[in-house]
Amino acid sequence: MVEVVHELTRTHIQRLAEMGKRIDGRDLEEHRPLTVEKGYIESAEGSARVHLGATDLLVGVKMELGSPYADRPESGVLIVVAELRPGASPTFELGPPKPPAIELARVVDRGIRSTDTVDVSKLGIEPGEKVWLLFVDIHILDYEGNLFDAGNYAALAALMNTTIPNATKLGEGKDAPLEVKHQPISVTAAKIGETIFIDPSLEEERIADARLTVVTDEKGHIRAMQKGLTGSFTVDEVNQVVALSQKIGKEIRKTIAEA
Amino acid sequence: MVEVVHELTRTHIQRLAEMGKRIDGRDLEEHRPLTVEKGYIESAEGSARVHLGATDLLVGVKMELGSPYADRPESGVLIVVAELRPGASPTFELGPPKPPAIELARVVDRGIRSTDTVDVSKLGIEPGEKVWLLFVDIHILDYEGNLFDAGNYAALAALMNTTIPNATKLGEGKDAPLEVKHQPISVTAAKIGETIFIDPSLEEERIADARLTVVTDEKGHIRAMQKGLTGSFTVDEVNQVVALSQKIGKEIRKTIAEA
Amino acid sequence: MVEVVHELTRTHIQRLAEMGKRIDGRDLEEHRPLTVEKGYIESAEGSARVHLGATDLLVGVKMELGSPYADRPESGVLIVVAELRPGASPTFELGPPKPPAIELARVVDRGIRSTDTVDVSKLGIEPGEKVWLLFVDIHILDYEGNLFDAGNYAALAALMNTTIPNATKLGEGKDAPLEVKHQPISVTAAKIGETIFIDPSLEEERIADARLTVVTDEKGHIRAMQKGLTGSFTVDEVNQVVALSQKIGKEIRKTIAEA
Amino acid sequence: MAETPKLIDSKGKRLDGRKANELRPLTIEAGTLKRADGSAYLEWGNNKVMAAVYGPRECHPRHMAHPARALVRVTYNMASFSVGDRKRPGPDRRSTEISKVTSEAFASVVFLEQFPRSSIDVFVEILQADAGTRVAALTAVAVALADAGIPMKSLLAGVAFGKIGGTVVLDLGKDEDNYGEADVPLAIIPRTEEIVLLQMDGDLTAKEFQKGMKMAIAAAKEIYEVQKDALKRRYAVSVEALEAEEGAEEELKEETVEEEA
Amino acid sequence: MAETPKLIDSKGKRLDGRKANELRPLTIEAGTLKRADGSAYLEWGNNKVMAAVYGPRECHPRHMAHPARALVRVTYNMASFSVGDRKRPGPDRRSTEISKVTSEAFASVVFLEQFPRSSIDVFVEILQADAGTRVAALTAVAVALADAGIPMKSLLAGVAFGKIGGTVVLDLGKDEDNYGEADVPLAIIPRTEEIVLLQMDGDLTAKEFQKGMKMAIAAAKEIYEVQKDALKRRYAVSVEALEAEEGAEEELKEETVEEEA
Amino acid sequence: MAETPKLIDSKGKRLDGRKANELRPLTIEAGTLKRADGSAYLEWGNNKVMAAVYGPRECHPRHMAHPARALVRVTYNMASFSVGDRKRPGPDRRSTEISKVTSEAFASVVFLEQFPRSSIDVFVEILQADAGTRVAALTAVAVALADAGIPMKSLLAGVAFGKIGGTVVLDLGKDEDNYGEADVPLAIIPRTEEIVLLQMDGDLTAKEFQKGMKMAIAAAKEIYEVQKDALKRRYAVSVEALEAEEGAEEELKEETVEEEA
Repeated sequence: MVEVVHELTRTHIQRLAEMGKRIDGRDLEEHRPLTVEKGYIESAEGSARVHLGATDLLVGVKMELGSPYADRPESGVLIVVAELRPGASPTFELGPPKPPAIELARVVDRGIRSTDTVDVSKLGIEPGEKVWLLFVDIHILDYEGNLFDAGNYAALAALMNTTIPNATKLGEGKDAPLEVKHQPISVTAAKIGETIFIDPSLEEERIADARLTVVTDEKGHIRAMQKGLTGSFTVDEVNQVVALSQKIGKEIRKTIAEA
Repeated sequence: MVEVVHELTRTHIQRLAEMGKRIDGRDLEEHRPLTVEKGYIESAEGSARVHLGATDLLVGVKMELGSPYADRPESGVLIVVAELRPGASPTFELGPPKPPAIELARVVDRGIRSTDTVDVSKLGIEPGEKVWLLFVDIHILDYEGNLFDAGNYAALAALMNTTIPNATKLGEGKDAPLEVKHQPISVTAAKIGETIFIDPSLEEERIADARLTVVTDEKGHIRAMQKGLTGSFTVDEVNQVVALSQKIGKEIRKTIAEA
Repeated sequence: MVEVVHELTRTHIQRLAEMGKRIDGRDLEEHRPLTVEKGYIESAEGSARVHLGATDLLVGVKMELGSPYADRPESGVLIVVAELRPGASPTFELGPPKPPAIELARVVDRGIRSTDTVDVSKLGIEPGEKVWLLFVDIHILDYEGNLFDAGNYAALAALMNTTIPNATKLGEGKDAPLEVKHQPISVTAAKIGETIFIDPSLEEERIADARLTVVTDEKGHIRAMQKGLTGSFTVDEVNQVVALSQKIGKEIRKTIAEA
Repeated sequence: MAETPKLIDSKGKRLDGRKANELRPLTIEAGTLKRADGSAYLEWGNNKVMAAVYGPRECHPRHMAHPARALVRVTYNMASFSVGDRKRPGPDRRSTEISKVTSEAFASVVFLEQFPRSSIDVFVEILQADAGTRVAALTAVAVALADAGIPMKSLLAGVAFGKIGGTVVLDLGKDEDNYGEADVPLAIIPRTEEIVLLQMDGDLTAKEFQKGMKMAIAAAKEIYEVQKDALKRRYAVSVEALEAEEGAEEELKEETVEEEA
Repeated sequence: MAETPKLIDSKGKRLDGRKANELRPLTIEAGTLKRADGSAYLEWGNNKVMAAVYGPRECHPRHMAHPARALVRVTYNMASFSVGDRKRPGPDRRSTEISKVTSEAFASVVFLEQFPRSSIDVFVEILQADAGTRVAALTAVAVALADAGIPMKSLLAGVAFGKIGGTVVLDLGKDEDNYGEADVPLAIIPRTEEIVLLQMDGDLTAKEFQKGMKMAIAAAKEIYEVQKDALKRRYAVSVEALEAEEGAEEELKEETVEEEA
Repeated sequence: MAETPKLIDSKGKRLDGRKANELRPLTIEAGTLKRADGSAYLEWGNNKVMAAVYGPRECHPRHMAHPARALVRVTYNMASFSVGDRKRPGPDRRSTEISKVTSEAFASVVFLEQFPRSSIDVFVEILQADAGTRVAALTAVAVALADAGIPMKSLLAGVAFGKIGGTVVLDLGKDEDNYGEADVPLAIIPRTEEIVLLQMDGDLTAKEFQKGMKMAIAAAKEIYEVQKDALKRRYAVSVEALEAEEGAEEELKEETVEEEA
C-alpha cells in the first residue's frame, strides 16, 4: 500500500516538475522558509532552534572539561551527536543511534570541522590533561525532511551563540563568547527522475532517487559533500548542485548571521 | 487463561477480605514471618539473607576504593543495585536490569539515602581522588512477592553487619564496623478492590490494583514513598498506609536489630 | 533436511573410518597441510597468516601503552580476542563475540598463558602506571574446521614475529624482538562414534560427538586442555589424544619455527 | 559543599518571591508538532517540555501486545543539553523509573479496553530542566494524549509539594529542590482527587504530609484549568482551519474535552 | 607478588590438613526454592551455590528451538559479592565459557529427544566463591535437574584435581588454586566413568595426568553418594508432605532417583 | 603536531614518485575464499582488503525484508590490527557511515527486483589500511559480487582524488591524506560515468573539483580493466577445474562477466 501511494506521489511530483513546480508551491531551486532562534536553551552554553518549513530541531552546545585525544594533546575536542528522537517521526525508534542518525551527525560534523569553524586548538587548557569538550547535540523535534541542512543551520547558529564557561565551569577568567571563524552552509538537493529539487520536503525525500549535500564556505569553496540514496548523479548534475549550493548558501548565511 | 485464573483468584481474595481474611490465613494488616540472617556471605564486607514468607533474598555489601563524584569530592559513594536473577522466578529474564529491577534498587536506595543511614561524607579518603564505594547488591533467590520490603530489610541488616576494610583493602588503620545512623523501615500495601493488604504475597501482588510503599524512620517520620501499578489511592487510603507503616515499622525495626 | 544430510555424511565417514580412512583422503591421525606466513600485516607489531587445509586465519599482535591490572602492577597485560567474522562462514553473525568466539579466544589464551610463552612481567614500564598491553587478535577469514589449532598456530607464529615498539610508540630505547620462551602446540581430536580423528575438517566437526584439544609444550608436558560438544570420552581415549598431541605437536612446532 | 541558602523568609516569602502555596508560571500549548498524532509544549518555571503521542497503533514488539487492552508506554527523556552538566544520551536509571511510574499513572485513566493489542506511545522530552521535571512532563503528556484524541476518564495533573526551611510549600524550584528537606511529586485526577502517582523522599511528619497533600490537590485543580484552556485554544483554531477535512476525528477529540469540562 | 606459601608438607598434609586425595566438606540440599521447577543448594569448602531449573518449557527465542530435541542451557553466574573484589554484574568471558561447557556436559546425559522444541533452563548462582566453583556448580545442577524430574541417563559429578608443590592432589582450595601448578576441572558420569567436561591449565606430565584422573574418578563416586543422599532426603519429605496433591509428578521424580540408585 | 611534509615537488612529483594522475599499484584476485558465495582479495598501495559475499539468501531479520526486491547490506570493517594504534573491535561511527553509503552505491547497480524478500550480504575486511580504504573496499566488493554471480548493470569502480600542496591529484596515499587539503572518495559506473558514491571534505574550488572529477573518471576506467581481468583469470581457472560439477551456476557468472566485457 505504502508503495502504491509513493508511486502516485511520484507521478504527481514529476508532472509538476515538468512545469517547474512543486507540491508545496515552491520553485525547484527554492528552499522552505527558515527561522532561526538563537539562545533557546538557557541550560546550554549555546543553542538554537531552527524551523525549515515544518522540520523543527534544536541544537544545544555543551562545553565540559575532559581529556584530549592522545594524538592532539593540546587541542579541545569537538563532538557532534544527532538524536532522531522517536517523538519526531513514527519511523524513528528508541535505542542507540542507528545509521541515519550517525550519517547526519557525521555530515554536520564534516562541514564544521573541515572549515575549522571552531578552532579547537584554542580549546586546550592543560596539554595532555585537561581540555574543553565541545558537544554539539542535534535533537530532532519534528521531522519533515532535509535534516542535513536544518542540522547544519542550527549547529552553526548554536555555535555563534556559545559562551565558553571559563568562570562558571573552569573557575578561571571570565566567560567569553566562542569564536566562530567560518560559516559553512549546507544545501541539499534531491533528484527525482531527471529533476533536481533543492531542500526536499519529507514527501519528496521519500520518493527521491538520489540526494546530494554540498557545504560551501563564505568564499564559495566546497568544504564537504555527501551523496546518498540508491540513485546516481551525472557529473553535470553534481556541478549544477555545487553552483546552487554556492548561490543559496549566501542567502542562508545571511539569515543565520542576522538571527 | 492466565487472565481467567487471575479473575477467579481476585474474586476469592476479595470475598475473604470482606471477612478481614487472606488466602494464607493472615490478617489484612499482618506481614509474613520475617527471618534475618546477618553475615551470611563471608566474601562480602557485610551481608544478610532475608526470608519474608517464601520470598528469599540476599544482600551483599562490598566496599571498594574508587573515585568520588565531581560534585562531592570528599564523600564516599553509595550504589544500590538489584538483580532479579532468572532462577528466582519464571518471569525474570537474563540480561541487563529491566525497569522493575531498577525501580526496586531505586526505592531501596531512596530509603537508605534520605535518612543518611550511612554517612557517606565519612567515607572519603583523599578528597577528589580516592573514596570508598559502597555497593549494596540485592540478589533475589526466590520471588514470592513484596521485594521492596524484603530488599529494604536485607539492605539495612547487611549495612548493620558491614565492616570497613581499612586494613584489608586500604592498608591503613584497622577494619572497623560501618556506622549505621538510622533504621529506615519500608512497609508496602497493596490495594485490591477497596481493601488494603499489608505485605502482599505474590498471588496478591499479581491481581493488585495499586501498591504503596512507605518508609518511616525511628521517629515515625516519612522518609520515602513509592506508589505503583495502574490503580489509584484516595488521600485517606494513603494516610491509612502511612499510619500502618509507622506502626508495623517499629516491630520490624526491632526484629532486624535483634537478628 | 540439514539433519538428514548430516546423518548420511555421518554414516559415510564412519564406514571410511572402519578402514582407517577419511573423506579427504587423510589418515585418522594426520593433520591437514599447514602453511604459516609470518609478518603478513605490516601495520601490526607481529602477525601471521595460517592455512590449515582450507581454514584460513590471521593473527595480528598489537602492542599499546596502557594501565596494569591492580593486582599485578608491574606486569604487562596479555589479551587474546577472537573474531568469527561473518565473511568467514554463513553461520557466523555480526555483533559482539558469542560463546564460540569467546571459547576460542580463551583456549588459545590458556595455551599461551599457562606456558608463560610471553613473560608479561618483563612488559611493565612504570609500575602501577604504564605497561605494555599485548593484544593477540584472531581474525577468521575462511572457516573450514578446527579453529582452536589454527588459532594456536597463528598466535604462536605472530608472537614469534613480534617487535616491541620501544622507539616507535614509547619513545625510549630501540624496537626489539619480543622474547618467546615456549612453543605450546595445540592438537585437537574429534570423536565420531568410537573413532578419534585428528584435526577435524568442517564436515567432520559438524557431526562429531565430542572434541578434545590438548596443548603440549616442547618437553611434551600437558599445558592446557578443553573438551567440547555433547559426547563423552573414556579415560583411555583421553590418554590416547594426549599421546597423539605430544607426537604431532613436535612436527607442528618445527613447521612454525621454520616458517 | 556550598552553604545552604535561606529558602524562605520570616514572612513566608520564597527565594523567587512566591508564597508557600503558589505555583511557578505555567503555560501549555497543544498540537505543536506536525508528525505526532498528538502533542503539547509546556513551560513551567524554567522547565521546557515537549510531549508527542503516537497511537493507538499496532504494538511492537508483538509479544508485548495485550490481547484485551492497549499498552501505554511513556518514555521520559532529558535532552543532553537540558541540564548544567551535559547528560549522556540514552536512558539512565532515573529516567527508566520515571517512565515506569508515569506509564502506570496514565494506564489508570486511559480507556485501554477500547484498543486491544495496541500501544499508545508517548515520548516526552525535557528540553530545559528546572526542578519538578517529572510532574511537568506528566502535565504535558495529559494534554498531548487529549490532543491525540485518546479517550480518557480524565486528564491528569502533575504537581509536587515539599518542605523548605521547615515549611511545607508547593512546587519546588531548583534551589529549593537542592537544599530543601522533602520533595513529593504527585499525579492527581483533579475531579475525584485520586492519587495515581506518588513518590517521596526527604523527611516529613504525617501532619506535614497531610498539609502538603491539601495544597497539592488545590493546585491540581488550577493546573487542570490551564490544561483545558490549552485544549480549547487548540480546537478553536482547529475548528476554523480543519473542520472540513478532519471532521470526524476532531469530533472525537472535542468529546474528550467536553467530558473534562 | 606475594611469596608462594608451602602448600603441602613432607608428610603429604595440605594447608587445611587434608590428605592428597581428600575432598573438602560437601553438603547438598535439594528442593530449596519454591518458584523453580527444581533446585539445589550446595556448600563445598567455602563455596555456596544455588541452582534453579525451569523446564522443560517452550524455548524462547523460538528460532533457537530444535525440532527434534530439547535445548539445555546452563547459565553460570557469580554474585557480585561472591568474591573479594566486587564482580561487576553480568556475564564476562569466563562465565560465558563455563556456561557453554557445562551446558554441553549436561546435554550428554539428559534425554533430550523426549522434549522436542523445548528448553531446559538452568541458572546457577555462585553466592560465595572458594576455588572449584565450576565443578561445585555442576554438582549442584545435577541435583537440581533430578529435583525437577528431568529424565537423565545419570547424574553428573563435578570434581577437580591439580598439582601443588609437585604433588597431584584432589579438589584444590583457594590458596592451592592461586599458587598451585595445575588445575583440571572435570565432569564425570560416576557409573560409566565417562568424561563429559574436561578443562586444564598448568603443567602436568602424562603420568601425573593419569594419576589425577584415577583420584578424580574415585572422588566422583563419593560425590555421587552425597548427591543421591540429598535427593533421598528431599523425597522422604516430599512423600509425606506432597503425596496427595503432587502425586503423578513426584512419581516421575522418584523413578529418576531410582535409576540412579 | 608534526610539521607538514612537502607532498609534491615543483615538477609535480609526489612523495612516492607518482605523477598527479597516477594510481598506486593495484592487484585483485577473485574467488579467494571457500565458504563465501563470492569473494575477492585486493591490494592497493599498502591496503589489503578481503571481500566476501553471501546471497541472495533469505533476509534476516525477516521484518527487514522487502517484498519486491533484495536488500544489499555491505558491512565495512577494519581489523583491529589494520592500523597503527589498535582499533577496538566492533562498528564505530565511521565504519557505520561507510557501510551505509557503500550499500546505497551497490543498490544502484544490482538487479534487486530479481530477488524479492532476499538479502545480499557483503562483508569487507580491511586487513591492512593505507589511505583510501573505502574506495579499495568498494572496488573489491564489486568483484566479489560478480564472483558470486549477482546480476548487476555494471561493476562499480571506487577511486578518490584530492588536493595536496595546492595541486589536484588522484588516489591519495597515507601522508597525502593526513596532510593534504581535500579528499573526495567516489564510486563510478565506468561505462556511463555516473556517480553513485560521493563524499568530500577539505577545501576545493568548483574548478578544482571539476578537474579532479575528470581525473577520477579516467582512473575508474583503468580500475575497471583490473577488475575484469581478475574475473577473467578466475573463470579461466574455473572452467577447467569446475566445469563438470558447477556447470549451471558458473554459466550465470560467465554471463555477468560477459555483460561487463
